[in-house]
Amino acid sequence: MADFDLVLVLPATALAAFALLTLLFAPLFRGQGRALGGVGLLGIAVSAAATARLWPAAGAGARIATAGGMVRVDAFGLFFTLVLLAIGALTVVASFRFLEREQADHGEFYALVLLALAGMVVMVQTTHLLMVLVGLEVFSLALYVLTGLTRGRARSVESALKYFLLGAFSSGFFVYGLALLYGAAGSLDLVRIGAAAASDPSPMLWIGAGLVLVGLAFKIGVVPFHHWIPDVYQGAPTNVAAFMATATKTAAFAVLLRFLVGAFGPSHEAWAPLVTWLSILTMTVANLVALAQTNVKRLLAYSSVGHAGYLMIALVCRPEDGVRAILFYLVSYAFMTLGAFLCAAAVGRGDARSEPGYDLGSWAGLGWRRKGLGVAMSLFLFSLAGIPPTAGFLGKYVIFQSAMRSHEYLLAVVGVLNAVVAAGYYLRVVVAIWMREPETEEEPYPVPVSLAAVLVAAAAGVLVLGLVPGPLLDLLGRLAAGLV
Amino acid sequence: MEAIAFYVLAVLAVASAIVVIVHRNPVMSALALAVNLVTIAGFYLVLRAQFVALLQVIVYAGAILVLIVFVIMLLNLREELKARSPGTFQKWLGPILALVFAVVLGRAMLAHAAPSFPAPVPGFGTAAALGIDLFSRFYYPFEVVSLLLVVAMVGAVLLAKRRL
Amino acid sequence: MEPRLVLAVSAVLFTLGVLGVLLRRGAITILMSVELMLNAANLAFIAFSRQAGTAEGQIYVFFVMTLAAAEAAVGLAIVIALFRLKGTTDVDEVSLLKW
Amino acid sequence: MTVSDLVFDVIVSLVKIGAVIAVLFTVVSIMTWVERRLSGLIQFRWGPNRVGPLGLFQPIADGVKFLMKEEIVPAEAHKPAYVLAPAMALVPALCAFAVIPFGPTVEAFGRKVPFAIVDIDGGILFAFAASSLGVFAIITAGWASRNKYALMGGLRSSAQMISYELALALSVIGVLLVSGTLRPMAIVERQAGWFWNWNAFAGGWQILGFLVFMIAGFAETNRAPFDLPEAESELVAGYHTEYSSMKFAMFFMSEYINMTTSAAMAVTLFLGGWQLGFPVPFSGWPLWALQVAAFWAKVGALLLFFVWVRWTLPRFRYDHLMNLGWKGLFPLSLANVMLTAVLAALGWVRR
Repeated sequence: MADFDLVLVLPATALAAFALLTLLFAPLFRGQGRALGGVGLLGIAVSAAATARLWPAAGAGARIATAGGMVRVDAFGLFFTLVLLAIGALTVVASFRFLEREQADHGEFYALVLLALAGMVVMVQTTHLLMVLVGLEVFSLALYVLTGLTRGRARSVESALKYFLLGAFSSGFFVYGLALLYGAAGSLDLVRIGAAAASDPSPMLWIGAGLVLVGLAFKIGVVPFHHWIPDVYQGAPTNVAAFMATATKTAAFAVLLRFLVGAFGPSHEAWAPLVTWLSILTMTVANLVALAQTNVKRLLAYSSVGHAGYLMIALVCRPEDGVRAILFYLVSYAFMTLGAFLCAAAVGRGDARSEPGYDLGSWAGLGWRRKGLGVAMSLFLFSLAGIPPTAGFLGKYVIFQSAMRSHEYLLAVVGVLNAVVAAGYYLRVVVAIWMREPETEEEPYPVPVSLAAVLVAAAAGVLVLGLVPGPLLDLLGRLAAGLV
Repeated sequence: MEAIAFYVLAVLAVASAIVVIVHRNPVMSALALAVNLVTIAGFYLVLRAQFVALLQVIVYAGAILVLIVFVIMLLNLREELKARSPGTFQKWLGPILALVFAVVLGRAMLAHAAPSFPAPVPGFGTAAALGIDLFSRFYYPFEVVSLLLVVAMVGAVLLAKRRL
Repeated sequence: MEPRLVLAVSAVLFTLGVLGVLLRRGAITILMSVELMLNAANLAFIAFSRQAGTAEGQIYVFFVMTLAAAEAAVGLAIVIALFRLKGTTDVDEVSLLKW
Repeated sequence: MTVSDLVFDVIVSLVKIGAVIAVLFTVVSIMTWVERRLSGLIQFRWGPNRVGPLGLFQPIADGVKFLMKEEIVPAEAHKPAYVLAPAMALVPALCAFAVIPFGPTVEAFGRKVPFAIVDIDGGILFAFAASSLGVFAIITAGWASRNKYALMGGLRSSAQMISYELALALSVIGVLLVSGTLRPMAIVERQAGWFWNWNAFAGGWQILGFLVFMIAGFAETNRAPFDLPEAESELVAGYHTEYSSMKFAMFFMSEYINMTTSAAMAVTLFLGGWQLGFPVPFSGWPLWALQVAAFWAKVGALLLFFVWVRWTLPRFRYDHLMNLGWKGLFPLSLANVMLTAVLAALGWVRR
């Protein structure tokens, strides 16, 4: 273990250690989940500090391999780590009161969120597919469990089962893909795989890569593999859905970038048409189906599938533009989607049988009764629809711009058309919030302080990225180099 | 000798796998899976990966499958009443696509296979060889995989324990 | 004994596993079919490991086994939780799962 | 490898397999007699004393009875599984013994012949692998009988065996740590010399491991005080309620064989295997014979201990049993692993 350096792996290790601490304290704080949430938050802070400490070296372009080549510390991975940690911190804080309301105030929730984050961090800070597999499974298993966290509610457990069965199925593909890649390249290191793809691309290598992509596409929710997303996001507790929708997609896109743009970058022509069509299919199907949704959670789920489609546009573009576009879009997507789901969490009330409050009808006139919430939700929806001056607008702009620069005109046109269609269903919710008469006399829930703070933070993120995107875009431009 | 063992194993493995996916009764499926797992261990033995073969029996047959069978019996699952409800995709398109996939996959893999296995390196497949590799090159994933077990443990308790 | 035969068996087992997932309705049977898929992958790993003469492929198998065990534990826990609520594990009886 | 080598190997293996199976079945039949005589002694009864002197021919009479009895297959039973289950119990029980060395490796006809059916690298794991398959027989039997007592017995039994297998396997890790090998023959060879060199004593300081192994061994073999799966008062006869005649006999035999195997494992791992425990001034075949005898004597002593415990201690309650396994033995064996690792790191263990 000569090459082992704890400092370099501290971001993931700190998360794991604090997750275990949370578990250790769980019996002492039965029924006071918030205390454990505090421990979890501390863990995320420590991990973020450890990441920040590595940043100066890696930010200067260093690419450090450690732990037998299993961990790669570079600016790309560290950036993703920070994004994931931010999502995690917001989720944890937002869950303090929400879990109490859902009567699922188990301290283990925070441990599982931390473990999931640890898995994702492991996954983005490596160029070895074995680590990707392990990280992927850690967070997937944690999410299966979190989906079924409100285990007294049939919908929650059913969606957990669906998520699990499809997830296990897709990981079967992923593992088989790894076996083929190992057979073809003699290693699971992306550097070696990339070399094999460039020098002697056998059919087995392609099929292996394809199977790995199926596994990743499932996690992201690309269209033929998106079946689970609406049901699972709707069935899962809303805070978990928020976490899933943002963190999973972020982590999976990091791997997708390293895999496709990094290792298989030289053979761009081979996979670009496939990704192009998948992207078109994903955007179009998701946005058309979303038009018919009346449940806000389901609507947001389809919206997240649609956004995966936009992100895939940039995957086909030239890496120097595309990677930057994807990274920027992911950050803004994280803020707006997290915010939108958490607004839904503030309104919805899940009881044992059904989930009232997620139906569009119960949002009618909400803006006049809970003004702050109405404004926040409208902001997030505007951003999701891509209306200036929000982050969502700039994100889409950067993506379409990179498509134009790479001469991917078809994708750009389809993307813009889709954005127009999508604006329809987002605005429908906004209309309901402000312009319709309330259907019930029932007073909506008060918004707890912790949740309000998270919403303010997310809204600030959306606005800041929309108004002053320059610094971040400059920074991201430098991360595109050296994915593997 | 090895060739005979191999053919017997191949037939057994495929046959038991078919029983797993067609038998209506989950218990019989599970027992067929047990046979399948043991034949896979047999393959490992023939391929000289002795240590993995033993692990296969202990972990898969001895732990995972026992757990599955245990749950089947705990829930007292009976036979599935009818075949899967007829969605055209599931019933016809799925199998056809799977067949096409199998042919493509098989061809690609066969094209890549060496004509014969090289003579095994001394120490190949022993616990010592694996242990040295595992703890010199793969110690970090080995540590991370323990998180997987923690998640599984916490998750199983959280979901299945009668009273939390 | 030739490598191609081992790989052929692996491919067949994998396909059977996929078919099992597509055709069966019992949650546990689907889980067992996924185990078939993972086993097929393991067999391929071992075959390639033998072909290369190194222990690397066998180590991957070690990890896949751990993964399978963890997956089975969580999956069965979900199945039990669902059975408590609905009294069935039949995928078709679960409204969300009519795929 | 020449043809003559192959022929020699095959013949030697067959002889060893035959000998071991013969010995095992003899031990089983003797044990049925010993068990009842000893229980009689403990409970101030006579035990069987009619067939032959001291009732010594009782096992034969029992055997004849088993063969003559009518086979009953319950009408509702799942026939193939019901018929297969007893065989599934017996075969792994016999297999597990294959790796246990019952004597040293000797020179015969110019070749090295180990006194073990096979002498392989991962032998210890093999024994565990084989014994872990035994659970299926019990589950299958319980399920196939379509009888609620049998099903309950099967469920309990499998839960118990899975739980205790953990402690059992972990308790062995200490021995593996000090031995540095998974080959049973090598583990035994390391315990040469005086008996304090045995792993349970100064050879490895594995007394805690030995204790856990023995207790878990009782549970693994479903013996009292852990015989809940067949607790007559609540479950009739557990998983084999519906079994009769030869099929019952096979379960019965496999239980005794499992008991013998776990005693033999304990002897091999902790009590010096075939080592005498003291130096003797001669070598050659008299030594081998003595060593083989020493092995069986140790196994016999442990078997007597098994019987003694069964008739002395009352049965555990089910939740107590699970608690003991998970909260008692499992942490203990973990502690043992850590302790041993520390001892090994400090160099206090003879390597």
